[in-house]
Amino acid sequence: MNDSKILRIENLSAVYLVREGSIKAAVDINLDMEEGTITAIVGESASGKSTILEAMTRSLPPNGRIIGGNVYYRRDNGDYVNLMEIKEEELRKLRWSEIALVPQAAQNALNPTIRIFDHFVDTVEDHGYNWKTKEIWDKASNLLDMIGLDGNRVLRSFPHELSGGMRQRTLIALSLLFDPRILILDEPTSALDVLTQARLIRVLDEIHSKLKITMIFVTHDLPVAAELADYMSVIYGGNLMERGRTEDVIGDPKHPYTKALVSSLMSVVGSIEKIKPIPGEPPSLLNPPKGCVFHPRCPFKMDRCSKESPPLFKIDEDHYVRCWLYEE
Amino acid sequence: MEVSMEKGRNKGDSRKKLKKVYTTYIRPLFMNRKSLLGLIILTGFFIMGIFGPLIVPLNMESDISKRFLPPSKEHILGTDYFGIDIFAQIVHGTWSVLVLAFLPSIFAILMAISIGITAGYLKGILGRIVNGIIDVFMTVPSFPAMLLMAAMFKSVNIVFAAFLMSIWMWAGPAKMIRARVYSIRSMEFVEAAELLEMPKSHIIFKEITPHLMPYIFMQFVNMIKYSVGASQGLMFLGLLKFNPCHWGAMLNIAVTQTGSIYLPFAIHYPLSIIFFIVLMLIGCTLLSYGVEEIFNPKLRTYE
Amino acid sequence: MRRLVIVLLAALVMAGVAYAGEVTFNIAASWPYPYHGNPFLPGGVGVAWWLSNEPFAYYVPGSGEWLPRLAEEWEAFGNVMKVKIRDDAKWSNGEDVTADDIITGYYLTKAMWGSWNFIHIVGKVDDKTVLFVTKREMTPPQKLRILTDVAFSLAPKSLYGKFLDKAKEVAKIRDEIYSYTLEGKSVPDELNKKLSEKLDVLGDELQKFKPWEELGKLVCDGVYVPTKIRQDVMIFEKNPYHFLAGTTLIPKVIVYRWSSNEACWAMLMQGKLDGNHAASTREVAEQIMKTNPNIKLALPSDLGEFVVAFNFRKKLFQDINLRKAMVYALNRKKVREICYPYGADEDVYAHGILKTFEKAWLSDELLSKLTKYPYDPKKAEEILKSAGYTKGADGFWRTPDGELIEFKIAAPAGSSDWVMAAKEIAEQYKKFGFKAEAELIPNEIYGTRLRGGEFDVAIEFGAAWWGAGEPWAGYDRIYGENGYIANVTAFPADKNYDTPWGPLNPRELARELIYQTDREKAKEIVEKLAYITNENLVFIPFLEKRIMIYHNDGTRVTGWPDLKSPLWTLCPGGIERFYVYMLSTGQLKPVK
Amino acid sequence: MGLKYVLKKFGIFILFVWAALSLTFILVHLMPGDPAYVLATVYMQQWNIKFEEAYKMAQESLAWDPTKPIWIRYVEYFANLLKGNLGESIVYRESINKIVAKSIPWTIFIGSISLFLAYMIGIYLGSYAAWRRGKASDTSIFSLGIVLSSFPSFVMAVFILIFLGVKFKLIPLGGAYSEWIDPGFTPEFIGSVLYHAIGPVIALSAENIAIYILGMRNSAVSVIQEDFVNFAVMRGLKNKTISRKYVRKPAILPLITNLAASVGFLFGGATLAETIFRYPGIGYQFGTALGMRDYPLIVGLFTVQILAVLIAMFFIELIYPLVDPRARER
Repeated sequence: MNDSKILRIENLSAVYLVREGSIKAAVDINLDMEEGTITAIVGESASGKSTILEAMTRSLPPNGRIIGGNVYYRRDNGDYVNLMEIKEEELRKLRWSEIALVPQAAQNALNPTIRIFDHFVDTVEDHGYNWKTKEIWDKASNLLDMIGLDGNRVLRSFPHELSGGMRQRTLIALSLLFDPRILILDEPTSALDVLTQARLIRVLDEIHSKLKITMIFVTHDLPVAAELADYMSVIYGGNLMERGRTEDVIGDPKHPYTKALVSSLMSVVGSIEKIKPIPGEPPSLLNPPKGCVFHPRCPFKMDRCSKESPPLFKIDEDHYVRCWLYEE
Repeated sequence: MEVSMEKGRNKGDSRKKLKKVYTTYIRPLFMNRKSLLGLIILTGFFIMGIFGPLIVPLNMESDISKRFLPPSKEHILGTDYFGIDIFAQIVHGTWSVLVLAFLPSIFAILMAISIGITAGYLKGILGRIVNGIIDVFMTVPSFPAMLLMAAMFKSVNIVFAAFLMSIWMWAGPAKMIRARVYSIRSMEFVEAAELLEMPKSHIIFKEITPHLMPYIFMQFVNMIKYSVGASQGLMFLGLLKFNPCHWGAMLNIAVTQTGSIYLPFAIHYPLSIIFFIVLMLIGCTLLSYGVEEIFNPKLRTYE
Repeated sequence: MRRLVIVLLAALVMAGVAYAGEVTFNIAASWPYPYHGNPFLPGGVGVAWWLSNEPFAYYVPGSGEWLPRLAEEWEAFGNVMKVKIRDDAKWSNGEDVTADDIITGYYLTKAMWGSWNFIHIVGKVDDKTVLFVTKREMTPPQKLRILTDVAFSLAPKSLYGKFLDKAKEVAKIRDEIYSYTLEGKSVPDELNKKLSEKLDVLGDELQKFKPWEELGKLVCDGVYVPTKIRQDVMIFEKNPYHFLAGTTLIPKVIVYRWSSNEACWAMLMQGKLDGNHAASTREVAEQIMKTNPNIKLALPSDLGEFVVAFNFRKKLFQDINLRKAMVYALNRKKVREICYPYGADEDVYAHGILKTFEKAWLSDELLSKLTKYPYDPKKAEEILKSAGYTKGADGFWRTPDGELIEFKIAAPAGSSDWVMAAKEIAEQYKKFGFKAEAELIPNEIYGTRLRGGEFDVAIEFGAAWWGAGEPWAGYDRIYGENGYIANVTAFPADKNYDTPWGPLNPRELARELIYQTDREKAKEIVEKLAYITNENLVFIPFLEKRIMIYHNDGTRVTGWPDLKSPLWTLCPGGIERFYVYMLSTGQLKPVK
Repeated sequence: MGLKYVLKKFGIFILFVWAALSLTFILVHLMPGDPAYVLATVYMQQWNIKFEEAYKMAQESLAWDPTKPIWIRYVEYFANLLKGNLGESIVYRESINKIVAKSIPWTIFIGSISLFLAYMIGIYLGSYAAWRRGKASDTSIFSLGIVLSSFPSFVMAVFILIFLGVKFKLIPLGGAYSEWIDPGFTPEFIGSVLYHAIGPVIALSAENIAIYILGMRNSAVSVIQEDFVNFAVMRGLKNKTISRKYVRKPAILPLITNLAASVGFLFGGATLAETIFRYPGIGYQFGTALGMRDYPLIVGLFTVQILAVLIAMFFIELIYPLVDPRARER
């Protein structure tokens, strides 16, 4: 196997249990990434893209269940660990020190009853670093300064005293505390005004170029993805539809859904929400259409599409598509 | 033709409404383990209270030869000091226990709803005042207050006693309801209704109240639990009109008068009374927590 | 943290280990708290009444024998009685008990409580001798009153002297009022007014005086004086100056609060009490003696009977037919078996003579004259029917003018035996067809409620011969104008009733009986009163009470008299007297 | 949180005192019960005088004259209260202040202990149950809570008295400390006091424990689903830290506001528990006063209970901002 991959996700499937049944939010996802690259996972909201992140880090909410699949992560020493199988305690140690996941709902991701600084302190202590308070403070405030916040002020304040954008960035600063090898961001730019978005993107870019961190982020904002990512994966209805180098996916999209997305991308507005690229509604994940989840909306629909769901076809170096059109 | 269609639609609507009520309020009660168990227990007591006396005959004529018989076929829970069947007495007391549990709760919940909604709906100083009144009633320790009032009246009939109790039970729930009303009225549909200048009555009863139902129900169940306990206490202290079959009074006789609790061979007497008191309270508690789980999604468990 | 826990545990253990100090004698009783120590204030001095005060003598009804206490000797001739106080009688502060103290006590009790109306003059012969002069020739009950009442040692002059003058004024007014009533004249209102004014003044002054709070002690002449008073326990220590201090072997008496009978049962089982008379069911009694083998049970007559007393203020109960029906409809034996199994049956007559003394006072000839009231529902129904009562469809009786017969049976909530009696009687009457219901009233206001006439029928002591052991006590209670039952039932006692001996007035008979010194003549009067009582059903007696005296022999103390001994009859109406006698004479001694 | 805040809260506190006391006043004085009657009957028995005279005297010594217009009595009531005078007991002829002074320390003693116990145990078990949600331990703790909360405190008290006291002789049957020990700062005394407190404390805490277990469980369960807990997990924090700092701490907040309520609740329980254990606290006095229909005493003690609740509320409002930063503005 190719040792340059730092993370390999194989046939990962996860569901949410609700009274009405189970929401199939991630269906047999295959994904891997090179060390030091940036991967973007794009898709409409509620297409299950965040689920992939939570599933691969085993941090699904109480009603989330992982059906199957493996996630191999390569330690510095080169050997792989399966995140799905290692013990809780092992995983806990890995979290944040090596793999950091910044959640989407940054608004309430901070404990309202303690100061920002305490968040840093807890994290440091529980990961067994015996840094002095002074050290922690300096490191923290530097990080905050780096992402354009007044470190000393923020550290002293309580979450409810910060604006949404500030909290979001505080989280990112917090995530860089131990210079993790993989940084996972869930919708880092959502819920931010355009200016902050721009700054945040710049910041992420800087961080990446400075620290050479492997980054995975989820967004419904195609331009952002295009701007930052080296690789891109397109999610639709809980399925991974297409993945490949950003330039390939944007430049020469293969999957009908991606095509539609990209073509609409040419229009001024960037967000997928704002435009209806294709007629029809996104599928319900509770009981998804049989066969290919996209077929009800697919212009190139064939009758087999409604029967069996296509596998992921490799059409080029690191370029895969889940569509019967590309079956040799 | 036209008219009949109208009718048809209305019928359909009402049926839909009923169905909606069923699916949103009734069915969940059966789905949730706790509330279901609670319901079963309480319904059991109701059946016992209503039909029990018809099935289980009660002969209050004392018969010393039968004193303190242990549980047996003809005396399921044995007999008491007077040689009277304990189970029969408990069955015949059930109704008065239930009445003393539900009557106060009904009075109290009515007060709570009316005052709570008013407080939540009134704007400005008036609302403040009503709210203040609620807070004041909340600060008065309720059980001592009940004791005090019960002591002030020589012998109170059951309805009046229920009323006295309810005075000290409505405030807390009213507070909750008020808070709910507050949050609901800021929702779009209410604001819309207000913009459309619909009559207040419509807004309150058609728009707001339906959304209160779960909370009202929750509060109501809690009240029942409270008044079961309180009435037992009042009865035990002999502050309510003496009724030899009310469980509180029975316990008083068992413990204080005949000292059966000191007699190893008679322990079934006080214990079986206590068992029923506690069982009923457990029923209430389960139901109230079940209901809370149902209407507070955060408390749902996913098995 | 751990150390703290250890310390606490240690402390608990220390507290847990049994008390290994000097021997104590433990009983249960009640007293007002916060304690004031002034017998003339509401609540009085509580259990200290008998423990800390000496009457001139004790009288043992069972044997008719006198046990001298404060008095060395006494002689009565005509309407004079001379009482010589022991030379070594001292107050707990070391001062002598003098004639002046006795006289102070006399005036204060007379002023405040209206006692001693029959005494005309009290005189002091010398420091240790007092003369009592009555208006007429002194009757046995009066002698008994004077000799056995603690009133005279309640108020040491050193403490209460300051109230003496005012007390004398009030006493004087009371005398005037009494003389009017003696002559059967109505008392002028201004006199009553004057009385209440003066009383008011004296009362206010007295109420300000709280010796226990001001002096931190009581000055009294009893064997034991209170040294520590708490809400839950009262501790008495031997009065070193008492004339029997030498023979008293037990230095301390601990009195626990008698909060309820079942609290006493619990304490008995725990072996905490040496003497107690909490009535209980047979089962509980046996259980107590089983869990604590040292405990024995003595059952002397309480010189009192349990009755269902009618409220003659209510029209319903003024009809003799209803009252008769109520007797026949009541299975009294069963009531006894349920509420007081250790009592003696009174299930035939209602003549107001205690079962134990029935033979002694009533001839068979009279008994044959009296109507018998056995349990007989049939008869009850006949009586009602013939009197125009009707039974409704609901199974309940209606009066001739058609009202439902409905009444509450009052009982003090704290007295389990009476509560059960009320419950049982209610059930029996319900079964018969009277809409009866038990009504529990807090003990503390029971008596006052009844005197206030706020009840239908009530469980009470009917004839009670406490202290005397003679019928006059009972009939005075039933018919005398200050008799408790007379006040409760409001039975029209001051009018004539037909008897084989012609029309007779029970109130006068009762008074006559009190003044009657000749036993044979007394018997005749008693028979007349018995007849009136039985035929007119002032109340329905259902048992003669036997006090259940649990006594703990061998845990802390020993030396109780055997169960037959007449000494036990000291207990009725003041059981502490019995304890005090046993302790001060050294008969009750620590177990070696 | 400045002086201004404190003053504001204090103002509200005073307002509440006034309102709550007026409420009780109205209730008591509009009720049919006539204290003068009770006192009169007492006098009648004591001094054996005619009822009318006794009644007259009673009214005078009580200053409770039904013929007096109610607002005058109202003014007098508050005038006395301002002088710190709760009036005089009919039966004891004793200033109620004294009685309260004698009894309230005991109630505060056992009350605070049992409240503290209930709070600690309840909080701990509740959050633990929430943490191990749906597991066996959760179910058992929850059921424990349900059962405990279904035991009326007086039933509990009777149970403890019979089994711990009579059957196993583990605890004393009543009183506040052994009769042969004198109050004082000696180990014997303290030990004895603690020893005698066991029964009442258990009886009092049981129901509160249940309330806090169930309350805390619910509160914690909803906190656990907050993003910041999830995020703490993602940050790889130890469970200990999370349960302590990220679950228990925030989950306690809503319960702190309940404390005042449970103070009131405590008095209710105390009346029964103290009566059963003959514990010389305010509940016992209240119980006996009720029994003797000693109206001034009843009202006086009730007033004290209300004040206690209000004071508790006042202090909780003062300290709350210290624990919940979000409450600091305003």
